[in-house]
Amino acid sequence: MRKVERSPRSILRMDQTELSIFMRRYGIGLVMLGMIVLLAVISPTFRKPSNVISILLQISINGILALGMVFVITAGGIDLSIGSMLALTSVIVGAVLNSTGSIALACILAVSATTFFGLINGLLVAKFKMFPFVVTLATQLVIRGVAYIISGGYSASLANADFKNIGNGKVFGTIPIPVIILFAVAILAFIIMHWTVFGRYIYAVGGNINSAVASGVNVFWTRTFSFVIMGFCAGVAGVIMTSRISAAQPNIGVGYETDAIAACVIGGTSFSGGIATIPGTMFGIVIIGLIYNGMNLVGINSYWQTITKGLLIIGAVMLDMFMNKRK
Amino acid sequence: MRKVERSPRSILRMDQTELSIFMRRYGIGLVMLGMIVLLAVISPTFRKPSNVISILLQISINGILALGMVFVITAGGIDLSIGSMLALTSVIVGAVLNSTGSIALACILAVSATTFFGLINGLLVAKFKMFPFVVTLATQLVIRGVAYIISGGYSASLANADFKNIGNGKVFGTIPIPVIILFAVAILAFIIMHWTVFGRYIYAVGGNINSAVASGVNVFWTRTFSFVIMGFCAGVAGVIMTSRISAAQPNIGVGYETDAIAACVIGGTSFSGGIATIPGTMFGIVIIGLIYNGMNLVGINSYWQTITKGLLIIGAVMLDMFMNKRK
Amino acid sequence: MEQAQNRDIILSCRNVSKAFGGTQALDDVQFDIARGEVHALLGENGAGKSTLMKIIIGLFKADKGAITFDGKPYHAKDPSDAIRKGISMIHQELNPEYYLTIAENIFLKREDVRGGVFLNKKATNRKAQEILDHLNVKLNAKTLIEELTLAQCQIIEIIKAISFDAKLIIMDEPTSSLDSEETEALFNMIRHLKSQGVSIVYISHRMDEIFQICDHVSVFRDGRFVGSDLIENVDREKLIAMMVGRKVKNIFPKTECAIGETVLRVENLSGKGFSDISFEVRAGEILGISGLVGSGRSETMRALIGLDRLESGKIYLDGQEIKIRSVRQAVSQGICMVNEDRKNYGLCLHRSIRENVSLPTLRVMHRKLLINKRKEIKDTTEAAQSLTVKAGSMELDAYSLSGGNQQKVVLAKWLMAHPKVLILDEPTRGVDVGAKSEIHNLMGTFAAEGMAIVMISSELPEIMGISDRILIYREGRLNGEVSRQDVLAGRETQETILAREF
Amino acid sequence: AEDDEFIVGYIAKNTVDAFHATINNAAKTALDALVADGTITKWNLYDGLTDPVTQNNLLEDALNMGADLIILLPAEAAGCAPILERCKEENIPIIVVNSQTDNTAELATSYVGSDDVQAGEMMANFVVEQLPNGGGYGHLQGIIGNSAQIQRGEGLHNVLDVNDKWTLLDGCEQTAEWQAEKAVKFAEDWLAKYGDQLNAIICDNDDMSSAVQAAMNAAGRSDIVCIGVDGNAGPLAMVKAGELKATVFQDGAGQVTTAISLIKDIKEGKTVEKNVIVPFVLVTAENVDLYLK
Ligand SMILES: Nc1ncnc2c1ncn2[C@@H]1O[C@H](COP(=O)(O)OP(=O)(O)OP(=O)(O)O)[C@@H](O)[C@H]1O
Ligand SMILES: Nc1ncnc2c1ncn2[C@@H]1O[C@H](COP(=O)(O)OP(=O)(O)OP(=O)(O)O)[C@@H](O)[C@H]1O
Ligand SMILES: [Mg+2]
Ligand SMILES: [Mg+2]
Repeated sequence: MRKVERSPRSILRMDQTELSIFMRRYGIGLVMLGMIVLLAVISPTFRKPSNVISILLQISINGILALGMVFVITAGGIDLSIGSMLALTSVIVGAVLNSTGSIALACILAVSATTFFGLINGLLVAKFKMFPFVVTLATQLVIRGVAYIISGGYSASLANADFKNIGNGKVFGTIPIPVIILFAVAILAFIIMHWTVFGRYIYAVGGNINSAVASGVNVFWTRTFSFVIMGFCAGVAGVIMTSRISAAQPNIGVGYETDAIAACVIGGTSFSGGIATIPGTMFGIVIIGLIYNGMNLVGINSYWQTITKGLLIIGAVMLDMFMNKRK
Repeated sequence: MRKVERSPRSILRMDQTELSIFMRRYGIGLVMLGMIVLLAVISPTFRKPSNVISILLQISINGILALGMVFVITAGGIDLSIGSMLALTSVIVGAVLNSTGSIALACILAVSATTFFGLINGLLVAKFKMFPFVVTLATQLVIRGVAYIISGGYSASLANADFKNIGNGKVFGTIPIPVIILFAVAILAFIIMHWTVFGRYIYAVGGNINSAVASGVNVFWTRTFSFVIMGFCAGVAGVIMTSRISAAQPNIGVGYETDAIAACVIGGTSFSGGIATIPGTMFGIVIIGLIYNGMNLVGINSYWQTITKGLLIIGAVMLDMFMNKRK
Repeated sequence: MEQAQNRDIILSCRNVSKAFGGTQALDDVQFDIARGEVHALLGENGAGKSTLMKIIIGLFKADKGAITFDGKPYHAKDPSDAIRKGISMIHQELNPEYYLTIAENIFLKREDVRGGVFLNKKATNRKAQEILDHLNVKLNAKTLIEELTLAQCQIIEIIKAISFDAKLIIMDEPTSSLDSEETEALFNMIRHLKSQGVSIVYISHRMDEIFQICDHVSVFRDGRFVGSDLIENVDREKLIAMMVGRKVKNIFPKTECAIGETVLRVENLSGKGFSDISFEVRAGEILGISGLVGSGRSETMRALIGLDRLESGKIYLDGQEIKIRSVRQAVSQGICMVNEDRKNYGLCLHRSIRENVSLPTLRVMHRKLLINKRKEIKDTTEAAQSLTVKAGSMELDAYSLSGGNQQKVVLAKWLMAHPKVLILDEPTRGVDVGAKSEIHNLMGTFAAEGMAIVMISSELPEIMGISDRILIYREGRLNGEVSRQDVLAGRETQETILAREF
Repeated sequence: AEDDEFIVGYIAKNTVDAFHATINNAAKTALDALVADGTITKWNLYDGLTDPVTQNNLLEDALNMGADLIILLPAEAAGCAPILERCKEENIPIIVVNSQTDNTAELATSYVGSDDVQAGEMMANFVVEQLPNGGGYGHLQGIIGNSAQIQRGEGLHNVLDVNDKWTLLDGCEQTAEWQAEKAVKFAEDWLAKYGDQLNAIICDNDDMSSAVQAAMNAAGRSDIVCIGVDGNAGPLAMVKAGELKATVFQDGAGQVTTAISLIKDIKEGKTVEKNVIVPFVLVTAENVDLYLK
């Protein structure tokens, strides 16, 4: 058995199997490149640096959510409660910021709260072996309810300029802070998923839970932690979102799980668990961003936008499938 | 070896295994009875015949959806597109009724349209082996888009009195027509699921798809048809819904999949497929109806209603799990 | 080898080829089987036996080649097509519908119907019960498959395949989870079928069975047809030579080595399916555990390593009492187990060989947070090589390997852990003779290094060939112990051991 | 209800939008006062979840619980019409608040609300005043099919379609479903595409307009005029801080309090005014203090 090399330079020298493994993992990247080229050709605006920045800014919230989601799905779960977690973050940030004025405290409390609910999701799934879909369908309601109760149903405006900066500020005058956060989360996710023992356990648990148990993997904590990571990511995304809209609202975030899940799936994450890559997920995130941006630039009517997005999700998954001849 | 009897009278004479199988299939019925007794004790309004009728009326739409959903889930799928299908039915009925005045034509066309989209869902799932969650997440968008395009985004009032009768009329002056339709669909579903060869194949495909293939079951058509049935049910539910609100609206139906899925799950349908009963599903439907009705009768604040609903879903599933000691 | 003359050929495969990606699973193979014949198909793991059978049954499509059945050109679109045309198959990997009853499983797709669509459950149950009773299987047709044991599931699969009234039945390792009594029952069924002119393709890695039941034998090697002959014309050695392409002298090689101190001692273990089990195993010793399927051997070991719940009993490692609550604790104390059920408890089929092999030892090998990938690749590759896993790359999914090679991957992952005590549950189930003796050799090597080995096996010759001591299980309790001296001296034979298992 | 009881069923549109939270809270105060002074025995709140079918169902619950009068905040103009018919059947008075159903004029005991067409016109007029030279604008809609979305759009087009100086930029009329974050995404894409050609963004509510304005300000384009309807706390604070030029205040609390003040007369069988219009108010830096709580 030979050593399998993965450095980019060696792609051309790969043999059949290696190439097919590579394509299977990262083939969707080609779809992304294709979309970028296509858009760049048909829309001059698309090529503007400012547009590139704004795409990145737009994908940052969904991107962070998708990066959390990929852990959950890979470990064999699904989390439908993230939309509610965004709302919870928002109202907690609002309540704490408006009463204490401390940004750090507000963010820490908010992220802790979503992480806590992630833990609850995880415990219900891992301890009681309930279906993740059902658990998070239910906790989604609970979390949303808590958000309403905290806020009393009202939205609060957040006048704190420093806080606004989290979502709207720029580093070096060009790169928005949310984009920096997205990349930081992505790098962290990459390291955890691909380089650590925990990441390997995530794959093992999602791939075959019995085999993982019999191999001495702590399945309980691995599953639980995947939800905790999701909760944490939802908190971070929620802080950015709250800052971007400069308001604490209990009714935001509805439907955000859809795009996060779509990004994972387009990026080659298998719904049955055990198969995913962080770069693939990033490609999926960018593709979703390109769909939205591209349709706005090309000026597609909003009814058709909805339809196009649906068709593109199916198309991307199918293309990915044909490219890999995956069953 | 004795014959296993299932008539209620024989429950007391069942041996251990038979009892456990019975409990496993219908134990959730006890939960339902418990809720009914509890509500009857604490709320005098609950005991009124008119309230009973109105609970039945309220569950009819969700009930028909859940009865379709149970086929899909048992065959190992899930359908998130039913909310959009309701909207599609509504606008098609509106368009046809307002232009031709023919109720029959309107209903037939609308139900055909959702059945057709059910077929599309089924083909994508069965033919291309795509994940049902992803497929219907995508077609949901497409169907909603089509509904908007047909309606141009406007809602239309439907003045046709005969049509209104479908959702609001009563048989013998007491039983609402939607309730009659619900029971008809339930009986049909019961026969298909428990008495026909096709129903057996649904269980087989959801239980172990490889085994079904190896036994020569036409897995392709079985899976496809489960979605077709769902599409049909969504169409029927959509017609009732349109009639009840006497309006064609492209924006209705959002989130209706949640309650339908919840009803199935509470009713003991396994998310991994292969396990479900129609009576169980009906119990689930009634339980969901009782949750809504009960909370309104008891006067629970609507934020707490959301939370309670979430907790009750988790509770019901857990109770069902403990009762059956199912893994 | 010469072809036997004048056979009434019912199925004939000519020049069939099939490739999966880079692997040529079948390369221009021939295969003929006559009417009323029990035809053994032999070959090492990955030789392509199951692949050819799956082509015949319609699960795979051949790349090229022609098949004739009953004198007519034959092609099956899918299994139901094959069944219609008169061919049914018992699959190598168990495939029941867990949530259906026995009757429903047997008659899936052949239900009794009224009016074309409505199930006649009574008739189906009655027919199923008749079949069960007729075959002397003591089960209620209305029992859910979920409640059956592995062996019972396998029996139902066999019954199902037989009940199709097929002209040709393919049996792909039907006895891999059956004990000798059940195997004998299967052979009776086979003899009965044969008398009715039914042809049977019989695939097995158990040589004894081949000589017991088969009339004719064909051998594949590396996807190629090697030869075919009447069973009378061949002997064990010749067949093995054909399969592996060389001579294997001793099929159960035993490395003699010094036996040291007691490593593991258990006292009065009880749990679901076993009770009051006490034994000890020493460094350098191979302790064989024999018993009928379902006698509780696996259950004991599963509980011992923390996979199932242990109700009571004490475990001593190197003289010290230890508590094991999870597999993780067992592994970190140096007790590892190769599970008998590799598909469910052995492998993540959709992850690479490398990841599968390194999984149990990751935490220990890479003490830091991050995985040292270079070390991982090196170690896993070495482990795989030492077991001669046949794979194009360590990065391939475990899914793409043949059954036997998958078993080697499972072994590799536990050998990497260098445990003090290695428990092997049916380590050579579905493994070809060549690999079998490699595995036995390795067990010897590890024993020589001072490892204590516990091996459960349902194959008596194997157990008797390589164990230093043999424990005999009967209905969840120990029923005697046999030493190697007794076996070598002929004081104990297969018969005497079996007698204590019933 | 029993003869000596008088029960009010209050069917809210929802309890989650900030605007409706304000209305519901004002309703609570007013209705609790009526309970306290003995005009009514009790009242129940039903959450319509912004779904006409649910509201229809809730009416049945309310009737079962003995409601003698219904207050309805309809989720949909067409879909909620049957509620009024049902009340007519049961001979129970119904006050429609905030937005009309298709049959409000014939069947409602009274309607108290505002005219959303007027709101659309006010927004358009404000933009025309602020930027007399005209330019290009975009329009971010609510969920398609909501009566507020339809009527505000109608008012907007009434003014701007006949104004030669203003053009709706191609592709710039999209639904952000009342959601701020979605609105911002559209606005940023439009800005990238049209740059200086984009001068104003009109939104169907001010959750969207305030978030869009914040994004435009962050992009260095505070000259773009963003305006929306409602007068929620956040946008008002931004007006106060000078970050948002204006918002159109809809006096939801005023609407519902007015409606509740009619209950006494209805109970006593007096005729009440059929149509009470509470006007919209343009809130700018000058008058914002009046509306800030
Ligand atoms: N679905 C598949 N995808 C890829 N390769 C496969 C597939 N099925 C079989 N193979 C490969 O084809 C070859 C033949 O496998 P097959 O299962 O026919 O072997 P076998 O003779 O039945 O072995 P065993 O005795 O271990 O069951 C092996 O190299 C195997 O890895
Ligand atoms: N994965 C499984 N699925 C279903 N039944 C199983 C499984 N594993 C074990 N069993 C059954 O549980 C019972 C307990 O037997 P256990 O496996 O301990 O027996 P054993 O003596 O080890 O026999 P075997 O030869 O099957 O390993 C057996 O009847 C066995 O068939
Ligand atoms: Mg095989
Ligand atoms: Mg065993």
